[in-house]
Amino acid sequence: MSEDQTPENAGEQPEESLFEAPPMGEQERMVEAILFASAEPVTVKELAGRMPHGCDPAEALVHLRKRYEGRGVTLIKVGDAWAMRTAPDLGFLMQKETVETRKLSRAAVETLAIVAYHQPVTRAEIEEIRGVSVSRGTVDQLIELEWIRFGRRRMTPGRPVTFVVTQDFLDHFGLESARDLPGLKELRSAGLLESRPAPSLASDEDSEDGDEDENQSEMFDEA
Amino acid sequence: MSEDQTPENAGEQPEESLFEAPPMGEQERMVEAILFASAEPVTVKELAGRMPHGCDPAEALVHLRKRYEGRGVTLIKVGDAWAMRTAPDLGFLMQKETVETRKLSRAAVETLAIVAYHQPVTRAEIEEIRGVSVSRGTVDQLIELEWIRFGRRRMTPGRPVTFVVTQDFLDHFGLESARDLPGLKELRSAGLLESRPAPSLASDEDSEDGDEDENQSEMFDEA
Amino acid sequence: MDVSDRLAAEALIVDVDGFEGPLDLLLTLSRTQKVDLRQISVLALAEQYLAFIDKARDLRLELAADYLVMAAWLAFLKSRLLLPPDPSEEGPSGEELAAHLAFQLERLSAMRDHAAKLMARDQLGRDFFARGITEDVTRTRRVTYTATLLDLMQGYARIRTKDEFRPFVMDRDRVFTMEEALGRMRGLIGFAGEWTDILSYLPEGWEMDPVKRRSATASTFAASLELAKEGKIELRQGDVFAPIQIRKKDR
Repeated sequence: MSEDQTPENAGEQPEESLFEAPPMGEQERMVEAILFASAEPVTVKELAGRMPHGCDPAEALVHLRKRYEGRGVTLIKVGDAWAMRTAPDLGFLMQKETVETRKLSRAAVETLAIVAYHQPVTRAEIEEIRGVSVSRGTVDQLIELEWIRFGRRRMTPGRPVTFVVTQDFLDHFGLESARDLPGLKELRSAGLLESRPAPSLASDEDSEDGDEDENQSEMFDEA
Repeated sequence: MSEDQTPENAGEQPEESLFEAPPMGEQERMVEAILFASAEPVTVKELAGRMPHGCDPAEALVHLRKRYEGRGVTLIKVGDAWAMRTAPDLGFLMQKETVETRKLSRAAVETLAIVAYHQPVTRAEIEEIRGVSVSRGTVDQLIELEWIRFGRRRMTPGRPVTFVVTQDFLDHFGLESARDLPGLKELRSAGLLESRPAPSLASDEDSEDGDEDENQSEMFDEA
Repeated sequence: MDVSDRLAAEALIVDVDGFEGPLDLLLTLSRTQKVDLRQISVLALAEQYLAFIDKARDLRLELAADYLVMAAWLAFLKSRLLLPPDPSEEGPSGEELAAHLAFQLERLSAMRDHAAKLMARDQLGRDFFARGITEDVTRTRRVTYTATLLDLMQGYARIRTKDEFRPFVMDRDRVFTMEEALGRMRGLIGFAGEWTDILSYLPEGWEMDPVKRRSATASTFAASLELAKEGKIELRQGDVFAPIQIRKKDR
């Protein structure tokens, strides 16, 4: 290797003549180790400064680059410096996706249930049925889950948007259609509804989902 | 690929059945990229968790280790994990990367060696070997360096805690396992790792010996 | 104790603090014997140690208690080693005790040597290096929410169960309660000497709205039953669906 050293160079750097530069294979190893351990990209000049005299890091880089071609790690040039990086196509390995399953909040479950049983339903109607206001986050969450979506606007003053359940919803809950949802009577007979008849009121709580006023008048009619 | 999928499988484990494991060359690249990107040793289990389903990181590691033999960067085993490290003979190039470590006190070095060679070892046993009490600071320092940690409690009266060395310790000293400690075999065959009880004196010459005897009985139980 | 021993002890006396306990001191003293620790003369070592302690006392150096305990023990050991064994004496012989001390010294010495070997190994961050630019694994957390059909139905059931109580809590403005009807009728009944349709007792403003009318009718009817039970009024109805009439009952 030292044969290609011109005498001029040797004259400039006296150490060169004292020791022969290591073989190119060794120089390649050195460049490899330096680039691996360095926290920042390293310039050729810096490499030369750190390697024994007479080394040719530029040439070593050419060899090294070839060696890493197609590997999981590649040699890249950053400005006038060099660095090792994982191959771009393997970037997915540097991501770890953890999937966390959480139970839907009670507010979300109830809102979802109301949309399912009463669709198309406006936000005001949901609030009326639940008796509490529905937070934006709850609706957004259900939309994000793609379990509810916007339906047609209601043709009433203010033209409020309505919500309906999606096909994803039906798929998730194993329903052919929202009409397959069990009615209150079935819920009760399945033991899902605690039987708490209101005192002195008629027994027909099971009246299907009409609106509240209707329910009440029905109750009185039967009294 | 998907033709042979029965719908049941597809539903249950989409990842496993939809894709075949990548060819071994690709798996080798993946292991290379992951190990390159990490400063900490990575276990085979972690590798498997990050690579696509069906990969065999253990086999890929065998290939990769061979590939890096004699390079400037090598693949080393630390406990049950693997890491990329620069070849030790190139340390001289790394003055820039060298981390100045706090010089360990003689007490700390000896305590560390005793834990490494005698592990699991109780504080009383360390004191018995060194003939002097172990200061809290010494143990704290070694724990802080993450070179020793608490092991299981010894099932002897008082249930004393034991100390063992950590993976960081192995990593720091380039050891594949604690069995590779220098001169371990010789020490063992010379009987110097046995806990040999002091011949107990008939009468209590002085009260201080009382403690000593207890400690020794612990070591006795171990033997 | 010969002169050379004394000299050696004197050289060591400079700094007692330099020793890490009596065992360390003994190990250092043992080096003057220049023999394998397995061949060491424990008797000579004991004498060296005791001389050292004496010297330290002469110089009024403060010695930690464990140095003195060791001195006492070595004096005892020395006597056992020098005197012929007493068959009546129990416990280990002087030789056994000496052998154990030698073992302790050898073990400490071995641990020192191996500690040095360990520290002489290539070390991470000094001789070999980890990756300089690490690429952290970015952890993305994806949260999926689950709910079962059961959750859904239970949620709905919860709301509907709540609805049953709503007339009492929420919709009072459209419900005329029996208590209200009773109060109203008790005030009016004094004037009702003749048979009067109970519908005339409906409060003002409750006759037109069908919902309110129904509620007021029901509660007024219920209240009249209550008043009849109390014996305050009489009730009559001419025919099915005919108007129900009431009048004050005179006692």
